[in-house]
Amino acid sequence: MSTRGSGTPRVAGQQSAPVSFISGTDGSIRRRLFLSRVFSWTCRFVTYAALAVLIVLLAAIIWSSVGRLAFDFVYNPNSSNPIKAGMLAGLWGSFWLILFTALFSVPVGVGSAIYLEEIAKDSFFVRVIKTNISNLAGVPSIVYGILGYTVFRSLAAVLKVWFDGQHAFNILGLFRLRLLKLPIYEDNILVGALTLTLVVLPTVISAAQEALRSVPSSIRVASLALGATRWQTIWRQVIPAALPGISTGVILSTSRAIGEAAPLIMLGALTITTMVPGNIDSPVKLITRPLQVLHAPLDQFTAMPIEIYDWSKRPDPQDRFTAVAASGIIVLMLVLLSVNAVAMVVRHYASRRLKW
Amino acid sequence: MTIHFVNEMEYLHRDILSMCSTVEELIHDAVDGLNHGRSELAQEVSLRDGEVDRWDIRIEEECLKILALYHPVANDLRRVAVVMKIAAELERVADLAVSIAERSAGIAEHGEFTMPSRLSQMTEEALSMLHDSIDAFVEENSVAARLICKRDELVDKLNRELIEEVVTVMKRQPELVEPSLHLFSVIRHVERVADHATNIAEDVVYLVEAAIIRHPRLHR
Amino acid sequence: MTIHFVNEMEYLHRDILSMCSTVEELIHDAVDGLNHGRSELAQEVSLRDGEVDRWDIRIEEECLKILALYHPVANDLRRVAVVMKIAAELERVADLAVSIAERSAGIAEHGEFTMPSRLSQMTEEALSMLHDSIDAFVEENSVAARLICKRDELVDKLNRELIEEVVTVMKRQPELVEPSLHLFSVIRHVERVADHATNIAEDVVYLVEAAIIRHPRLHR
Amino acid sequence: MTQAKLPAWAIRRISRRYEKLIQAALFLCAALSVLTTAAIILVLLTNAVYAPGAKTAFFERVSFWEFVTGTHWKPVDGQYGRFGIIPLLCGTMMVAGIASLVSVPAGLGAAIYMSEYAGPREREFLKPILEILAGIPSVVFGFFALKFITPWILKPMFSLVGIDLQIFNTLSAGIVVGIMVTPLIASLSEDVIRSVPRSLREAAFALGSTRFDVSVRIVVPAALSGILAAFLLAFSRAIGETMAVTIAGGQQAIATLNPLQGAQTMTGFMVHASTGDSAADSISRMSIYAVGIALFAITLTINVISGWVLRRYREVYQ
Amino acid sequence: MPAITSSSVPPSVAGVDRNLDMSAHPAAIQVNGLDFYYSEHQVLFNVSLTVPERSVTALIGPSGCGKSTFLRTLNRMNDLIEGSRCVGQILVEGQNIMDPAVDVVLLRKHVGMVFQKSTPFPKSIFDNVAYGPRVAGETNRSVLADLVESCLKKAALWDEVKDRLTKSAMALSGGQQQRLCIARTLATNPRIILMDEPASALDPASTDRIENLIGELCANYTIVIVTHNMQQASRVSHQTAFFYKGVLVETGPTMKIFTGPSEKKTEDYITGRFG
Amino acid sequence: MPAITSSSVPPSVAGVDRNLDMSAHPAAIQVNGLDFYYSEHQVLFNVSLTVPERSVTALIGPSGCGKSTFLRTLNRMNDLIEGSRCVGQILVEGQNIMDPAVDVVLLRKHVGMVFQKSTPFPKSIFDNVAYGPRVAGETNRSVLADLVESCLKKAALWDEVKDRLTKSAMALSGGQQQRLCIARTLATNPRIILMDEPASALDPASTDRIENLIGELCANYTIVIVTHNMQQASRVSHQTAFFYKGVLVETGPTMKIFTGPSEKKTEDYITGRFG
Ligand SMILES: Nc1ncnc2c1ncn2[C@@H]1O[C@H](COP(=O)(O)OP(=O)(O)OP(=O)(O)O)[C@@H](O)[C@H]1O
Ligand SMILES: Nc1ncnc2c1ncn2[C@@H]1O[C@H](COP(=O)(O)OP(=O)(O)OP(=O)(O)O)[C@@H](O)[C@H]1O
Ligand SMILES: [Mg+2]
Ligand SMILES: [Mg+2]
Ligand SMILES: O=P([O-])([O-])[O-]
Repeated sequence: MSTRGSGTPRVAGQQSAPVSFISGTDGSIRRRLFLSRVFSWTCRFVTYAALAVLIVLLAAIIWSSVGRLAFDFVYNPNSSNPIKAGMLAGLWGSFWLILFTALFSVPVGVGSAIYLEEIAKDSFFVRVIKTNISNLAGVPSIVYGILGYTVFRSLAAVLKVWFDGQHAFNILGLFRLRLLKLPIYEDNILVGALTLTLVVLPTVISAAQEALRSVPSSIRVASLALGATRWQTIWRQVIPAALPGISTGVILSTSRAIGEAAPLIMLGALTITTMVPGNIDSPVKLITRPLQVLHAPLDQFTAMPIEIYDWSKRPDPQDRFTAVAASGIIVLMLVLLSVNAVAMVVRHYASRRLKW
Repeated sequence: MTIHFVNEMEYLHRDILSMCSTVEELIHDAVDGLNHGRSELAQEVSLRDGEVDRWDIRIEEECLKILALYHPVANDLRRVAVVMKIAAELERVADLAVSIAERSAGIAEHGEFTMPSRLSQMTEEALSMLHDSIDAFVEENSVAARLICKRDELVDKLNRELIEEVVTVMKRQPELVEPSLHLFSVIRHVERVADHATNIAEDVVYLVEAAIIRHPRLHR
Repeated sequence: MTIHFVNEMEYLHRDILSMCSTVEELIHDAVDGLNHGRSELAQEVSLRDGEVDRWDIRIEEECLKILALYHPVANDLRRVAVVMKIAAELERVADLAVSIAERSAGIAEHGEFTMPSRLSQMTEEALSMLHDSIDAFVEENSVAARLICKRDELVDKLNRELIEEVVTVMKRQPELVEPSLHLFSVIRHVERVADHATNIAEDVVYLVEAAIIRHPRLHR
Repeated sequence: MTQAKLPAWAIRRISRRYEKLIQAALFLCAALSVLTTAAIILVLLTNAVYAPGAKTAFFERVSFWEFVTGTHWKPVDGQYGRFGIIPLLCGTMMVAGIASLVSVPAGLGAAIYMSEYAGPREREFLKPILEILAGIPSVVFGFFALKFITPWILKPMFSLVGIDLQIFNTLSAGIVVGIMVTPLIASLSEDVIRSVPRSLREAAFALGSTRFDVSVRIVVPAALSGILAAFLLAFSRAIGETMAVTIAGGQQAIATLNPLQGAQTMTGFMVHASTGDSAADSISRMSIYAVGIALFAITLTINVISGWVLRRYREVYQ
Repeated sequence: MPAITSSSVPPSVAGVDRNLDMSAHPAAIQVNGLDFYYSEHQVLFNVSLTVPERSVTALIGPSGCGKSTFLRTLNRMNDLIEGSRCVGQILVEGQNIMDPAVDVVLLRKHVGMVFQKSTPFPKSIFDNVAYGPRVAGETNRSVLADLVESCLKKAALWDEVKDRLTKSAMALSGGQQQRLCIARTLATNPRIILMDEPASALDPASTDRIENLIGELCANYTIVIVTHNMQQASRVSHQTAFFYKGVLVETGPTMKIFTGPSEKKTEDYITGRFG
Repeated sequence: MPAITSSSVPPSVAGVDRNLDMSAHPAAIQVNGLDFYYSEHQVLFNVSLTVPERSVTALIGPSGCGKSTFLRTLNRMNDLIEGSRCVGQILVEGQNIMDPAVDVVLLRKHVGMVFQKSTPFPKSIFDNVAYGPRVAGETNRSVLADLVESCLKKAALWDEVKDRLTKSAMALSGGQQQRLCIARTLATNPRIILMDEPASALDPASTDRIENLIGELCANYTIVIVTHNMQQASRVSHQTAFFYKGVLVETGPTMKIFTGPSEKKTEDYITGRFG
């Protein structure tokens, strides 16, 4: 047995020298500890700088908003008078946009995530799709604006011609009388929503993929081993398990569309308008004016970030629109914050219910 | 594990071999005493039997240690079991050696008692069986071991003949009853040494072939 | 594991107890034969010895099986080891029973040979030692087992006295040499039964206390 | 159970048609993304490079060489305008460069701090802050740069050294873009840093490392390619950033590397061009597609590289 | 006479399963000349093995020798791995399961599987066990309740969970989870259960319960178990098969393999002298 | 006389460590009345244990009984866990390491640790082993090279890797990685090595090598090893300590614990009758 005798001498040889672990006994250790401390303070500083920036930003905006921020800001339409200018049109425009964006992007996004994660076998085409999605996520949103402008807006223009011509309605046979009186626009809500759908789709897909991936594959294998079919496995095991993750991810990525301005501007969305889509300027009308509700998606629109952009850029020697822009920002941020809060609540309950 | 285990098995092997040689020496000395009648022999043999007893305990402890710590299986398990058995057999052989030495001392007391000539043939045969069985163990030679089992019959025959001889002597010369009785015991002991050698040989067969051939009657 | 293992251990226990009772019966019958001299006894006892041999092999196989498959440790390991040893001891006791029966047949041939009175005392003592040691094993009573080891001395004393008696008889009545020699063998056998009982008792002490008390000389 | 009976599974295969239908529908969803890319490329190409039928595409009217090497960008200069992309490129790269200078150290430092130093409670507190910062729309940052950073921070600072800062300047635009992408770097880097197994850190501590040793010698090198990918991604995001830059950076397309001046970026130009009212197939309208192609190509290239780096990194731990 | 096998003469005192005569049982699974490939990488070479009905067969062998792969061919779980290919014949109750006409979904109900890591679904205990019958179309609540109860009883878990059937299965301990997975498999009414290192992630006490459970289940089910743990193989199985580098080196009654293996490789492996 | 211990009389034929008399060795670690809490949850109760120098001490016990926690207190790795609290005395070579003045960085160099999962750094093999000396300030290339060689030799890995020292350590097999981790620990020149289930993720052959390595290392180092595997504990250790629910139930020479434990709990545990 290889024992003592054959053992090689110890590395540094001080067999029985008394050891001490007391700090400060070794100079090099002191230096290393000092370095370590300096590094930690530097990192802490930059991290808290982010907090500082956030606070300064909020403070600057609130401070700038003094002079305009009041309740009437949310129910006044836009105006060239900074004292009267409000955000009604932008709020409703954003509402309709986000509604339709969610309607389009969630099923398609979740569906493709399920296809990619659960069904697709590893083939060339699937790899193409996967790389493609990750690359689409990095495409600047303004490029989607170009696409929306060129494709969706042109389609809408064709549709507009159709609708303007009587024959279209003879074919459709719907709402002929009322709708005829309301104009159909080529830069309408649906065009905007479709464009925004393309913008958020890659993020929605990868959020859903992430959620599906976090479902341990052992569950799938176990389900298959119990004689479930593939679709049964997805429907009864994978989706329920991934649902909390999917919903949080999807809420967060869809809400990105609320702040998007660039693609909408590319579409030629109105910058200065008092128009509320479908003339629905209060939630009550959502119920009392069903025809207007039907018309809204085909109406022109503006959106919160567009209005803010416009107010900030307005060449105004007295800087009177700064306060309006700041007020608009506050409203926009409040909307975003509440959406985020919803997502956080979902995440909180979800993570409490599910523990792997 | 391997190194430790292999080492332990090696120690065990070394120990059982040491025990074997001690016991062989012992029984040889005891049998020698029969012919040359040294009276202090009994004392000496008995002392050395203590050593064998220590080997016995030591080997049993080692075997149990291996069983507890290394959980041998297959060949290794059989080897441990066999070593335990052989150690027990050897311990008994050593005890017999002590008895033989004591008896030969008893015979020596009686002066001119002549040993039957075939006794030395019998002891030689028995001791050679013991030696051969140990060899078979070392060499893991089950063929040799099976042969040894056969040789027990010869010893049994000699045993019967010698005992008849002793009876005749006793009947004829009652004054020689005591040495004869000692001799009788010696013969029985030698016969048992051969039996133990047979047992060892049977154990060797088990070790190599994983087959228990003890109690041959059962297999007929 | 537990259920299987516990079952196996139970089977083993049941088997060794069966073997114990078979051997006890056997040795009792053999000793009885001494007093009542039934000549067909030897035949019968020898037949039943075959059964004991089978038990011996069976138990050894079971022990090895348990060692290989369940790797017992602690108490369980000691129990398996002890059962193996006890089985070996009992097998030898059964062999002795056969020898005793043969001898008593030999004695019976000689008609009016009177047995020394203390022989029955000695056999009773030896058999009761055997019985008690088995009881101690069943009850895992190491105190009782240690007491049994002490009782071996009484048997040794009786052994010596009886042998002297036999020697006297042989010297005085050379015509009785043959039955006396048989008797001598019987006495030695009974003494060895007591030795085996002692061994079993020692094994019980090991089982319970994990201490090997064999070869008491070593511990003095 | 009779032995003779065949097991149910051996008899025949059950056809499950509805499963096939569902799978086909899901496949169409996934294929949509490829369609999108194809559409983007098609749209950009047909309008910029070659339009079937009429000679309306941009490069059919303006030479590619001029576009790539020209140092003047004046879409409404005279009848034809001058279309050299260099000024827009300068603006874009300046903004992205400044943004990187701000965001790389800040993002990495924050990532290290949150994963290596902050306790769970502190992290619970810091993470949402970064998330909020990341979720602020870019118009807000544009406003912040234009109305606060420039007049209240940069202008006083530079006036100390006697330099007069323009109201529209690339510096403030770059800084806010840097702030915007810092959370991206921080969270991507933190993800990769945290995916460095905890066991590796413990092993390093057990070898007598200080926290600095662990962070700098073990964690960062182990996550290096992931961090690099995060940098690249952030850089590409900065290039594609639109509203903040448009608001704060001004609309003068001049070829300059002076961050104290205003400059137009590629994205800025596109916004500018589409809010103006040039005719639908005028050459200045068509230049949007040319710039769009450039922007798309640049960001795509960087993204592909970063994706490749990230995949290489992932392989290390599999 | 073989060493420690059961041919000793005294009439059987022991329980049935100690000396089960395997050859008398009909074969539940019969594998003939199986080759298996992951893409171009062959991991099983001409494996032939017969698994008798209602017995426990243990597959042992060093890591990567193909035990899990072999196990997974038996209910075609390997179909899920792309590029895998299987040549040879696998008869389950006389039917070749490699036949393309075989419905794998039904096959897998018939040949259940339990994995190394317990994989309870994040649902209630009841729903976990009822999952198999439900996907097979059973909806009657009382039928399901009876089935769940009987399966949990068979898996020796009923007493521990009967008061919290509607609680999440994730709250159970590791050992309980593993028994739940066994119960869940039993609920699909299989005849054969494959287990891939079912106790390797458990502590000794839980391992014990699983082993005991296997001992009980083999009265009604055919069990094939992969294990790294030689002791476990020896404890639970009637038959042991030793794999080495994709080759089935030796198979035989467990006792035989563990005390008198005929191949040197097997002996080296079970005595731990490998490497 | 204790059963199978070494007090038999014949003069030592066997190797030294077989019957190592532990009490004769000076204590490398002495723990007195240690309590340990994770936040408010106490997981160790009044643990006292002496680890003799140059011996292997195995910690066994059911899952969750606090073995790992105890091990990690010995080089204060638990400091990294927030809210953990430790009461009592731990003397490492006579010094109380709970003293706030103790520098944990120095302590951890002195008391090395090897983990369950092998954790090679994603660097070259050379850099892995050289890591410890390098952070300690050693920069001389040739000194490092010598050190790396000697440590790899001690860890019985040199021959396998000497031709690819600059290759990534991640490309090694599981068993090699684990030996690399041991080499890496040796390079910091520790006197004590703590191992937390170092072989539980390895196959038998690699396990074997690790166990042999432990057998060799204990000639020069004090080793404390946590293991779930009773056989492993029995094979590699001189001393065994049995933990149960945070309490050190019994400690003693391994042989003693494995053949004649004095506590019923210990015996039940090592004979697998728990639960
Ligand atoms: N999905 C797979 N793709 C490619 N090769 C694989 C795959 N799964 C396993 N292998 C390879 O097949 C061989 C056999 O693997 P398998 O998992 O059957 O071994 P095993 O005997 O179960 O090992 P272990 O005891 O470690 O579980 C190994 O060399 C392994 O690397
Ligand atoms: N970081 C932690 N925070 C809180 N509790 C912990 C933490 N780590 C372990 N525990 C708890 O402390 C107890 C002891 O854990 P420990 O890891 O020491 O057990 P162990 O004996 O090593 O178990 P195993 O054999 O499973 O590794 C357990 O109840 C465990 O849940
Ligand atoms: Mg496997
Ligand atoms: Mg642990
Ligand atoms: O592309 P934006 O984020 O600036 O809208």
